[in-house]
Order: sequence, then structure tokens, then C-alpha cells
Amino acid sequence: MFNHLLSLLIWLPVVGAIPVLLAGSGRPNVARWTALLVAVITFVLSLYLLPQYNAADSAKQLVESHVWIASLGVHYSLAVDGISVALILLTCFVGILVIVGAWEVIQDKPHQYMAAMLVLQGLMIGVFCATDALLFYVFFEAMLIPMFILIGVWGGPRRVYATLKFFIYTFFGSIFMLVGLIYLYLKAGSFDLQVLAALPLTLKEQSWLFFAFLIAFAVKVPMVPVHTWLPDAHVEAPTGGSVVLAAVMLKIGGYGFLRFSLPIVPDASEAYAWLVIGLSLTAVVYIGYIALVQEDMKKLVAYSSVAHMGFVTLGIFIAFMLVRGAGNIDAAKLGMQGAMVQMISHGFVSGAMFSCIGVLYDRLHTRQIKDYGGVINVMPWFGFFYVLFAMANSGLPGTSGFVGEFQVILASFQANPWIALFAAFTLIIGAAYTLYMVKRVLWGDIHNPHVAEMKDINGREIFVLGAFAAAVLALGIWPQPLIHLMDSSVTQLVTQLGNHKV
Amino acid sequence: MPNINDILILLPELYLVVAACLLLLLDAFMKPEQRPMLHWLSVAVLLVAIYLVIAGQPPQAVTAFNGMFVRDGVAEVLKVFALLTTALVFIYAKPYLVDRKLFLGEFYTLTIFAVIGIMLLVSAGNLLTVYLGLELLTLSSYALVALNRDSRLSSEAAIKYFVLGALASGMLLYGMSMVYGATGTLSLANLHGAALHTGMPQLLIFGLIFMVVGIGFKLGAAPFHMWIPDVYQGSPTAVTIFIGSAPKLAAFGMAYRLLASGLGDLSQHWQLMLAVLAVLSLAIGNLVAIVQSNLKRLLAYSTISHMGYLLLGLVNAGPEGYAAALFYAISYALMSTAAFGVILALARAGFECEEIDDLKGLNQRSPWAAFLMMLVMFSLAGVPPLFGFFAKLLVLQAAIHAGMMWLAIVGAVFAIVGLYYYLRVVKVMYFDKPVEGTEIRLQSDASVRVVLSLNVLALLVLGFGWGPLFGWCQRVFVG
Amino acid sequence: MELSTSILLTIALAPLVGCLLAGFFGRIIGRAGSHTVTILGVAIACGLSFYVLYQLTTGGAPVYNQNIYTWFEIGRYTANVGFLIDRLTAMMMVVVTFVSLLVHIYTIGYMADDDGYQRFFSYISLFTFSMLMLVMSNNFMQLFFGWEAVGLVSYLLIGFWFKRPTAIFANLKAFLVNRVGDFGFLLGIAAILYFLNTLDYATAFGNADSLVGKTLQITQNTHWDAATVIGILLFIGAMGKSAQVPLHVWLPDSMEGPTPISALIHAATMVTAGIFMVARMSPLFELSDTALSFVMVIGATGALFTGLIGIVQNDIKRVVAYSTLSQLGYMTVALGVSAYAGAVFHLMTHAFFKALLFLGAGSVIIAMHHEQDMRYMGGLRKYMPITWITMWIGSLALCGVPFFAGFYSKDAIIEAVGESHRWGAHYAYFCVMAGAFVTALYTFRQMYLTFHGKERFVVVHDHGHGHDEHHHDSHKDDHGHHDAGIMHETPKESPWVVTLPLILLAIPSIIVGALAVKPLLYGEWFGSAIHVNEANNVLGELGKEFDNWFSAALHGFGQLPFWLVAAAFAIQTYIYLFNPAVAERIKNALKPVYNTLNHKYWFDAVYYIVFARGGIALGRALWKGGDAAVIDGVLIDGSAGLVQRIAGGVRRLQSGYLYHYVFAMILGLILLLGGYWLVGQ
Amino acid sequence: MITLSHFIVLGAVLFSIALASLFINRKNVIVLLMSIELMLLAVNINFVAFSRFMGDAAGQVFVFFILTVAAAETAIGLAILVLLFRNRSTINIAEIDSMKG
Repeated sequence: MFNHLLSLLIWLPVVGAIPVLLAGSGRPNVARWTALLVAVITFVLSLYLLPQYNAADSAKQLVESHVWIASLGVHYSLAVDGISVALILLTCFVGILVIVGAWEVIQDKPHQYMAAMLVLQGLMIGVFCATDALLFYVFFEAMLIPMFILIGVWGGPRRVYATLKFFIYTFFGSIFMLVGLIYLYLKAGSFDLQVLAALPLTLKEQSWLFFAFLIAFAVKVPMVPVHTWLPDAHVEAPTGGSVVLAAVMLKIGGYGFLRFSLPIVPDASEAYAWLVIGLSLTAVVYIGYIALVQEDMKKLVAYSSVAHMGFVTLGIFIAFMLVRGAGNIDAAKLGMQGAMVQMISHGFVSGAMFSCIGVLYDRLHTRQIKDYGGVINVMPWFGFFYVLFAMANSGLPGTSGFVGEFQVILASFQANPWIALFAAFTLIIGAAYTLYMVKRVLWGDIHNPHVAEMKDINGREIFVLGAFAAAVLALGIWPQPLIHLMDSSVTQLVTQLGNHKV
Repeated sequence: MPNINDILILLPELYLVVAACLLLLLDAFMKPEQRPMLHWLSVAVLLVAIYLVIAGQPPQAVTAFNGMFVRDGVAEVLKVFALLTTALVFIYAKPYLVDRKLFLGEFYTLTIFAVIGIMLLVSAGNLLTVYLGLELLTLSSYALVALNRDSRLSSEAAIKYFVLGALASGMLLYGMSMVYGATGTLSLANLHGAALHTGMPQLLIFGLIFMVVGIGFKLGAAPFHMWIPDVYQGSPTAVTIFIGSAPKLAAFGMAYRLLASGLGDLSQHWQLMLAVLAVLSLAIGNLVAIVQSNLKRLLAYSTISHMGYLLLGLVNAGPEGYAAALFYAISYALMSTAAFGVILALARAGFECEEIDDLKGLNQRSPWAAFLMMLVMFSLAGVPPLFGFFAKLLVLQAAIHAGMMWLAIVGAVFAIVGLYYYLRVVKVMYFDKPVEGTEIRLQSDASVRVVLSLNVLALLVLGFGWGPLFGWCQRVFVG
Repeated sequence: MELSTSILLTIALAPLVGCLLAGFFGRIIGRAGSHTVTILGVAIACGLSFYVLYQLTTGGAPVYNQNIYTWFEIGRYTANVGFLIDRLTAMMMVVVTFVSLLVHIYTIGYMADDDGYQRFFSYISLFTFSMLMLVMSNNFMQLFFGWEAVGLVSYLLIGFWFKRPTAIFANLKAFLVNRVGDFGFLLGIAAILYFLNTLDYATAFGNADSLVGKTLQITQNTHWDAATVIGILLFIGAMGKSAQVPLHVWLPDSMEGPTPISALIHAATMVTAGIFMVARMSPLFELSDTALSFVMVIGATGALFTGLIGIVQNDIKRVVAYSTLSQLGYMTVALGVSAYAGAVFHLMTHAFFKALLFLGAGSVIIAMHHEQDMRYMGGLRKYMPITWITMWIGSLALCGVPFFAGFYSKDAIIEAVGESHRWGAHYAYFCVMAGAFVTALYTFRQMYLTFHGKERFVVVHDHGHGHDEHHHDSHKDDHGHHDAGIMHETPKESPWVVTLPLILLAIPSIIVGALAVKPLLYGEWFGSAIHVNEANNVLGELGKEFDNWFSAALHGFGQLPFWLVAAAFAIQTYIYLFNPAVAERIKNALKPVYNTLNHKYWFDAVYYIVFARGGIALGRALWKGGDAAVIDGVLIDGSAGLVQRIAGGVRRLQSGYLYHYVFAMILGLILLLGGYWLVGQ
Repeated sequence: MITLSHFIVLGAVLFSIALASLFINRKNVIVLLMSIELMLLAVNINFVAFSRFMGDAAGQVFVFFILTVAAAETAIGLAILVLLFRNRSTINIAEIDSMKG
């Protein structure tokens, strides 16, 4: 059983969705409990990865490989390294929380909602396991379908616009990657990422491929200027959708850069690192200012996600300047680790923020900041969590939000103080937009009579927010375990950057 | 002199001719209430035909009647799927025909004759057989389109189809005459060598161009696509589903016979022509589909765009290109059968389910139907892990391999445009509230339900297990 | 004998435990329970801190420097959590825990009828924990942790009365301004890692000399000296936390918080973190005269000009707040002239007497039922003698009257500046000298307005107006003008929990200076903790003519600072005891000056317009202009619309007319023929 | 002396006339059927001419098939024409445009 652990992790939720779907709208509780059961089992299995995975060994592990399409040499091949393991754990962790979070919130066709969530979870795990480019692409695209449904069916008033925008935007990004992958296949005769990484390519080819990958993953991350689908998608999506979207889906963009851009087209990535770094810094500053003036809480957090993901891309591409420019491997590792930690941390923090907003929305059915104010007066416990996550979002030390940004800033200073200067600007602007929201939502006197009637969070909500809080604090107080988990993989990745293809 | 071997080689076709005639007679002497038997009989006839095709398949290509008729792997694959889709068509069409008082023997016999035409066409070894097969197919189709005698639209569709079809076959013939003049032979096999050392290359090329027009028409590639939307919309859905499926396989077969086996030597000429047709089809098909409100018309334009993708495979002009195109034709036939199948299953007396808005809130009323239609739409749009995606993958690969990166990129870009209108259908089914009073649900006919579900789920299953099928497509071209 | 890790951990964690208990179980354990556990926690920390200090001074324990656990380890870069305990740390620990303990006790009385009682205790314990983490840290990462953590608590406590619009404005402002400082601080840390490849104090200071000659490339052909960059960046952090001009604007507003907080956080401990940090980093700062000059000028400016504002304030707490700004200026100047010991010494004395002044002010405020405007006080001395006397002690200490604690520290700073030859020292000398005069002016004004002269409030007894809800009202209002000068019962001396801390603080305010001046300033008491280059060792110079505390004090009477204080005393006595009208006349005579001071040199106004309003405006412009208009409007929806329009056009080709269809086919034929013909050419 | 090219040109001319009439005529469907016939005749001329000048009978055989099929085609065409007239009581091409776009 456990030599197919990865397949199990992928297909258990997908197959588990079938009974949930069959439960039908008639028996919502059956659907809910089944879904929860599946999610929990998956999570437990994913925990089993930790003992199985040997962090000391930088090689891909738990390898599974079966011929899929003989005539094309396509393999159904899965394997994980430290980074994948971390992201899979994140996915399964969030998977449980969104199902619990949606428990009685989703009243309309809960079975379809839960099923979509499970399928989505399975496919996302697939993305993190796949070591065959075509397989990766299949998971990468298939993910869109359940998300499309989630946003479109359970979303807000402008859900149709938002979900179409989301789907077409992402599809637009990835279709060019597909063309690039086919080109690579025709050159290498295989979709295996290892083979593609070893394939020699001229700088011209690399540049074309680099942009094919860039557009695909930049949309997913998302990077400025292809980020505009995110605010709409988040605002319209149901809480669970937003949580998964922010907590896991965005990470796939960053993950893609690691798996495709860096190993396959290193020289082009180096040549255009300035571009990505520039866009990342734009994300921090430009998006920060935009987030400052949002009137819709979800939009605000969505924009802050863009800003925070800027650190991921920054941390990844700063590595080139450090390895190839300064020859400082350790600093590159620092930046890369920062990016990875930032991914995980942002998974927790943004997920938590969206859950908080969901809690408010369930009570008042509005996300407009102006409708709130003085919430702390009636919801002290909620207030505690909200402030905690807000602080994490503005990168307060002791919370996970700080670790990644700290490392990335330290690393980028090694490359160029100016980059660090702009990156560190997040300290100010990040705190500004987050706490400005907290000020208007949480503090102050109650001016909206409906707020006065709001009940403090119930046990279920405490469980969800508490779980997030525990994760946020644990990672903030002691990041070393996570860093150790990914260390060998990151080292291997960074050292790989050193060798040129042309 | 024709000998027993020739008969055996031709057995499936001959069997179908006989069967069709028998059905015709049977229909004449049959009381209307016994007609369901006729229905099942015709389905059985087709299934037997499939068996004959596969069972009697010779190890390697053989010819009959002095090379007039070729029976090779390509023909086998095409025939099997043409017969299969036609069988599906029969099953899906029945309730619709019954509801509309169109449940007549003609439908079955005409369709079977059309299928015979297809089989003849795809295993033609001679320009003459190409022409005869084509005419047998098209003439039966004209009649089918006009099946509903009292419908204004049907008759309009029929006349348009007829005139344009006649024009197309006229051009095809004109081209054939030139090719004949330039090479002095009608046999495709002989053409192959003769094309190179002809005295009149100009004439040959002109012939080629006229033939490409004929092929383009049959495929429905722009700018020879004009008939498709009107015919799809005008004909009874039961006929549209047929025209939209099996004949596409025939069109591919025709293109393959004429261009590959016949004028393969001129590939560097027709590659470019097909590329142009491909771009036009992709553009026109995808763009105009966006602004459609009629579901059948939307699918018509989507057909045009899909033919564009099919051409992407053909321009490769090599075995893997043909394999990709064949694979694409098959996948398209299955998808379009499924798509129209859902429409047929939802249509009822007095409710055509032709408008996109007719699907509003389908997920509320009939989640299963909505789910099936969604799968079909995503498959048509080419979203993994569904069948349609891999078909697109292969044709794109073929185009890139042929060094036509630009063409592949055009295909990719229009895939994005195409995505939009398929998503619109899903959106209507899932995100819109059902219109009050409308009662939209799957037909109670169990056979339809089961077969349709299998058909659609096949798109999902083949999404994972398309390897063997593609392997088959590849084998028939290397052999 | 060694310092034991367990003791140090207990010191750090005891307040945290108290915080968590009071915070999460406050409802269960109730008010008494909450203050018991928190006070217990802090008391333990305080006691052990004294023990640690004793160990280090007389116990002869070596400096303790160990890591507790690894925070992250990536290649050669590691960040740990650990403690560095030397005498400097120990002194800070004692000051922090001692003042914190008294404030805890004081709070029992001050917050007696506030419904956020448990929450408040939880917060201040959390603060104690954070502050201890800050001072005990042995590396920059943990330093930054404590640095930001105290910022967080400050944020929470300024906004403690979250119903007040002003309070939640002030706490946001405080946090953001501090973040501006931290922005520089973080970059400073990054620079240290860049140049010294470590985040550990010992290692960094160990090879600090390697910085000499190193430069940081700013542009193609500008290179900045490494030590200067590091020094200035770090000091920017200090400017935020220790409210140095121009990042001082948050401190006066922070008075929105309850008074105990103003005493603990915004006077005694947190705001001095910057001073402590620079002193701790002395090995680095010593390498750059430029950085130190920068520090000195900034400090001197603050010392004088923020003090001036104090003269025109009417809110009793704001007077003390501005005096805090000014005193922080003094400490900074001391740092700027490399008199780190002087700065830390003043930090300590200031912690005592400023906490005293704040708590005294708080006591007054209790008596006046949360009326903070001095214009409605006066003559309180007969109602609250203890507060009156203790506050006089504090004031004299603040003014640096000989024999009081403040004298030794402040006088030392002034003389040290006099000794210094660093660039800008003359300006600084003038500032601190004039500052002494200004300090005396606002201090005596405050004392007279509060305790002397005739009562400017009337007592109206009405029993319908209950005490509690009145109390809550007073939380809502901004500056207590709603029932200005109307009291519902006669003011009375505060309960013992309030007065006891006053007394306990008054004692060190008198004696600690005399006790500590010799070892701290002129002895080698700090040992390796503070490093001064011989060239810059001004205190060493002063040490030469210093014999003992008594003669120093006597000598002090002959000095200019004392006479400035005396002059100020005379002026204020005349104005506020004999001829109050003069004050008005002076105010009118110097209208522009008054306005300038009253508007705090328009710092806040300008910042608000430029940064707050400007930021919002910029954000909106980018949002509407960039995201909405260009990216979405033109690129996304624009292209979608374009496709739609093209589709609409192409659609019309399908005219429905048979002959058009035919024509299309023929055109297609011609296209192919023509195309071939062209290719053929 | 009449050469092959004369026949080819004749065929081309007839074919072109047929094409032209197909889209120039906007009155009557009958005319369409006639021009289709004309087109097929043009093709036939080509075939006959080629086979005659190459001395290969295949072309002429083809012609017979074409003639037969043409008959069938016309039959169906007329049938459709009847339907059309029955449903819309007109065979004016310009009025047959209920499906467009």
C-alpha cells in the first residue's frame, strides 16, 4: 500500500468524491461526513510522508513510474522532494479546514461542493507529485474545472464574470506552456522533467521557452501585471474557494518556476531574472498601495496575496544573481528557502484571513469594510484571531509571515541593497493596509446596529481558526524543522543553477 | 474478372447493401407499431457490419477489382468508428423521431446507404470510387436533411446543402479531370508515381487545387464551410447528429486517399494550402461561435474550428501527422455524437432544446445530464484530462514537428477563444437559475440514458487510456 | 559561578505565562486571579533579575552567552534564539522588571473599574516578556523579534480603549511610524549579515574591525562606508522606537493609552530600547564618526525642540510625554558623543523619575475622574499630599537639581557633549544647555498648574450620576471637555496600590544617581558590554576630575545648568503663583511662536497630508488608473470586447443567401489559385 | 486542326459560365440545377478530350458514371425543390435566408 503512497494521496480524494456526490442533495450530512472522513484519511496518509521521506537525501523519493502512453514515451511518474512534501502537507491540512469551514455554511447542494473540493485537493496533490511534464500539465489544467464550478455555483453576484475570467486567464497562460512542452518533447523525445533538465538548449530557444513558462506561472502566482483575475476570483468565490485558491493554488505558480523555469531554461532565467525581480518588487510596492484603498475585505486580502507572492518570485530569482553573480551559494539558498517558507506561510496566513472574512460574511452577508467597525465589542475571541492573523499578514516576528520575508530580504541585500530596500518596503505598506483594515473593521465603536447582533465564533469556527493560528505561530517561532525538511532539495536546486546549458 | 476474393474483400459493404435493401422491404410491409423492431434491427445490422470489418480484416492491405477498392488498416479504423457512431446515432435519434412523427424506415435505410458511401469512400483506390462513394454519401445526406417534409428550415437547409454540395463535387470532378489529363491515370496507386514525371505540372497543380476545394467542402473547412451552420441548424437534430459525426471520418478518409495515397508527391504544395484553410477555419469557427445563441449552430461553428485542428495534423504530411489527424477525427466524431446525444436526450415533443438558454439551470433539474454535457464541453474545449485535450495535443505536436510552429501557436490562441463559448454552455447549465415552468430532464428511455452515459464517460476514460487507440492509429500508417 | 539557563528562561517566560493565563482564562480566574498571576509572574522575573545582577556584579559570574535553540540554519547563515547576559543587560532587566512590577501593582488601583481589567494585565505582562526578550537577546534576529513584539503590545495598549476614535488612530499611527524605523533597522541587520556573515552579537562585534575600509556600492560610482551605512540604518530603527525627530510624532499621541502604559512603555522602558540598542552596538557605531554625528545632531534637535512644545501643552500627560521626547534626546546625544554609559545611566534614572511622574499624573487623573486638562486643576496639593510630594521629587530629578538622580546623569551628558570634538558638537552643546532651561520651564509650569494656585474646578454633588457610567463616558470623550471643570465629588488621595509605587519610585529618583554615578559612568562597571575608542572617550576625560558624588553635586551648584533651572523656577513661580495673567500676555505677544509650538512644528499635519492622505490618493490612482483602467479595461476586457466585435463582423459574412455562399467558395478557389500563382513566381 | 487545348479551353469556359451563373443568378433555383448540369458537362468534355487524346478509355467510363450520378442528383435536387416550394410557396433564392449569422 505504502509503495503507492503518492498515488493514494492523489486518487483517494478524487475517488472519495464519488460517494460524496452520490449522497445527493437529499442527504447533506452524509455528504459532509463522508467528505470530512476522506479529507482526514488523506491528511493522515500525508503525515505518513514524513517518516517515509528522508530529508537528508536530496534525490526525488517515493518514486512511482508506469508507462502511460508508450508511443509517446509519456510516463505516469510521481516522486517528491522536500518542497513537494511540505506543499502536500499544506494541501491536506487546508483540505480538512475548508470542509469543516463549509460545514453548515454551504446549504445549496453541499454534496457537489464537497465533491468539487475533494477532486480539487487530489488534483493539486497531483501537481506537486508529478515528475512528468505532461502529467504535470494534465493536473495543472484539470484543477481549473472544479475551481471553475466552485466559484461559479457558490460564488457571489459577479461570479460568472469572475470565474470565466479566472478560467480563461489561466488557460491563456498555460496553453503557451503546452506548446513549449511539445517543442521540448520533440527535441528530447520525452516529457520526463529530469531528461528535459539535462537537455542542452541554445539561449534563443531558452528565451522562448522561458516566456512560455513565465506567462503560465506568472498568471498562476499571480505576478503583476497578470494578477487582475485574482481579486475578482477571490471576491466572488465562496470562503472555501478563496481559502484553497490563496492557500494552495497560488503556490503552484511558484512551484512551477522551481520545476520548469529554473532547471530547464536556467540561462534564460538568468538573462531575464531582472524582469521577474522587477515585477516582484512592483508587486510589493504597487500592489501594496492598491491594497491600501480597497473597500472590500476580500479584495484587500487578495491584493495582499499578490504582494506576498512577490516575495516568492523574488526569492526564487534572486538566486541567479547570487549564484552566478556573486557566487554566494548560501545566500541563494537563504533566498530560496525564504521563498519556500513564504509559500507555506502565506498558505496559512491567507487561508486564515479568508476564513476570518468568511466568519464575518456568514454573519452580516457583506464584505464591505464600511459596514463593519467595532466588531471586537461583540466578538472578542474572533478579534483575537483576527489581530493575530493581521499581524502575521504584516510580517510580525513570531508569526510565520515574518520568516520568509526576513530571509528573502536578507538574501536580496546580498545581491543588491536597492532590491532589499524595495522589498523591505513591505514592512511599512503591508502593516499599513492590513492594520488600516483592522482599524476599520475591528476597533472603534459600533455604528452598524447589525454588528451589535453578531455572535462570537462557535466551536467549529474556533477549530478552523485555531488550527490556522497554531500553524502560524509554530512556523513563526520555530521554522527550522520546515527548513530542514526542504534543505537538501533547495541545496540541490541551487547548486544546479550553477551549471550553464549554453 | 471479378473473383470470389474480390467479393470477400468487399463483404462488409455488400452485406450492408443487402441489409439496407431488406430493411427497405421490411419497412414497406411493416405496421407502424412494429417499427421499434426495425430500429433495433438496424442497430444490429451495423454492429454485425463492425464485426465483419474487424473479423475479415486481412493482415496487410489488399485491393479488389483491379485496385478500385482498397482494404487496409486506415479503412478499417475509419469504417469501425463510422459504423459505431452511426449505431449511436440510431439509438439517440429514436425518441426524437418518435416524438416528431419522423420515426420512418427511410431514416434508417438512407443513413445506412450513406454509411455504405462512407465505407466506399474511405477505401477507394481510384478517383472513380472516390467520386461514387462521395456521391452515395452526399445524395443520401441531402435526402436525410429534407427528412422533415413540413419544416421550412429543413427544406431551406436541404437546398443550400444540395446546391453547394453539387458545386463542390463539380469542382472535385473538374480537378480529377485535370489530374487525369496530367497523369493519364485514375488509379490512386498509379498516380503516386506518375505525379512526379508528368508533362504538365501546371495542369496537375490546378487539378490538385480543385480537389482540395472538394475536400475542404467535405470537411467543412473555411472558406468552404458556409453550408455547415445552416445545415446543422435546419436539419432535424436526429440528422444533424449523423452529419456531424460519421461523415467527418469520411472526409478525413477522402483527404487521406486523394492527397496522401494519391498526390503524396505534391505534399509540399498542398501542405501550404491546407495550412491556409486551417487558419481560416480556426479563426472563423471559433470567432463566430462566440456570438451564437442557437446550440446547434454553435456546435456547427465549433465543428468548423475542429476541422481546422484536424488540418493541423494533415499539414504534417507524414505518418505521425496522419495518425494525429485520424485520432482527432475519431475523437471529434465521439464528442460530437455525445454533444448532440445530450441535446436529443433533452429534447421532447414541442421542445427542441436548440437554444443555449434552453439549458438554463440544467444542474438543478437534471444534474446527471448537466454533468455529461459539462464533460463533453470541456472535452471539446480541450481541457485535460478529457479525450479532446489529447487529440489537440497530438495535432499541435504534428504541426510543430512539421516545422509550422506559427500554425501551432495560432491553434493555441484560438483554443483560448474557443474555450469561452464552451464555458458559456457550462455556465448556463450550472450557474443560471432554471426558467420557471420549463421542465427539462433526460428522456426516460433507458437505452438512451445508458448508452449516452457510456459514450460520455468514454471521453473521460479515453482521457486516461488513449494510448492503445492512438497506437492503433499510428500502426495503420506505418504498415 | 555560572548563570544558569533555567533561571534566565524563568525570567523571560514567567511574565509570558502570566500573560497567557490572564489572557485566555481571565473570565474564569476573574480580576483578582488575573492580577495575582501576572504580578506573580513579573515579581518572579524581577526578583530573579536582581539576583542575576547581583551574580554579575558581586557574585563574579562571567558574561553568559548561549543559544537556546536554532531558529534557522541555512548554509553558513544561522539564526538562533539565545541570551547574552552581561551587566548592561542585567541593569536593563532590573529596570524593566522593577518598573513593570510597580506598574502592575499601580494598575490594580488605576484600572479598578475598567471592564478590560484582565486584558490589560495580560497585555502588560506580554510587554514585559517582549521587552525581556529584546534586552536579553544575543543576536539580531531575536533583537528584531523583541523590537517588533514590544511594538505590537504598544499598538494593543495605545488602542486599549478601542471605542475611542483617537485611540485607534493613535495606535495605528504609532505602529506605522515604528514600522518606518524598523524598515531601516531590518536593512541594517541585512547589511550586518552582508558584511559580517552573522547575526550573532559576539561574532559580529568580534570582527567588527573587518568593516573598516569596506564599502557598499550604491550606484555605479558611489560607494558608502560600510560602518556608516550600518550605523545609520540601525539608528533609524532607534529613531522609530525611541521617538527621535522626525519619527517622534507617535509618542505624544500614544498618551491615548491608559496612564500605567504611558509610564511603563512610553516613558520608562520601550522607548529607551533604541538607546539600549545603540549602546549594545557601540562596537559598530564606534567605527563611524559620521554615524555618531548623525545620532548626536538628531538627538540634540529632539532634546531642545520637543521640549519647547511641552511648554504650551495643557494635557498633564502630554507635558510629561514631551518631556520624555526631550529626555530621549538627551540620551541620544550622549550616544552621539560616545558617552554610552552616560546614555544608559540617564536611561536608568529617567526610567525611575519619569515613571514616577507619569504614575503621579495618573494618580491626579484618577482624583480628577479622568480629567487630564491642567487648566481645570490647581491647588490639588491639599487633597493628595503623597502624590504632590512624590511628583515634586520626580520633577526636581527631571530638572537635574543637584543631589537628585537626574542631576548626575544629565549633568554628565551636558559635560560630555562639552568635551566632545565631534562634528556638530557645538550645536548639540547649545541644545542640551538650552534644553535644561526648557525642561525646568515646563516642569514647574506643570507642577504649579496642577498642585498650586487656586482650584480651577467646582465640585457639584449629584448622586444620580453614578461613578461607573461616568467613568465609561470619560473613556468615550476625546479630551474631557464635555464637563470641563465640573467635578462630582471632591478629589481625594489615591488608594495605597497607587501611592505605594509612587513612593517606591521616589526613593530611587533621589538616591540612585548618587549611588550609581561613580561605577556606571567613570568606573569600568559595564566592562566589555560597552566599547569606546580611546579617542572618543569623553567620559574618561570627565572621570579624571570626578572624585565623589557629594563634591560633584556641590560643584553642580556652580554650573550653568543649575542657574538656568533656578531662573526657570523663578519665572514660573512669578507667573503661576503671583500673576497668572502674564502667561496669557506672553502667549499673545509671541503668537507665531506659540502657534508653531502648539502645532508641534506642523509635523503631524504635514505627515498626515503627505503620507496618510497622499498614500490613499496614490493607491486610488494606481487602482483605478493602473489595474482597473489599463490592465482590466484595455488589456483584458478590452481584448475580449475586441474579439466580440470582430466576431460580430465575421458573422455577417454568413448572410444566409445561397449565392453569397457560392461566391465565398469561388473566392476560396481563387484564393488558392492566386496563392499558388504567387508562390509559383 | 483542333488540338487538346481547344477542348480544355472549351471545358474551362463552360465551367466558368456555370460558376458565374451559380452566383449571378438570384431569381430561380431551377437555373441553379441547370448550371450544375452545365458544370458536370464541362467536366465531361475534359474527361472525354483527355481520354481521346491519350487513347485511354478510363476517362470515358468515368463520364458514364458522371452522367448517371448527375441524373440521380438532379432527381434529388428537383425533389428538394418541390419540398421547398411546398413549404414556402416560392423558389426565389433571394427569399431563402431564414437561417443566417
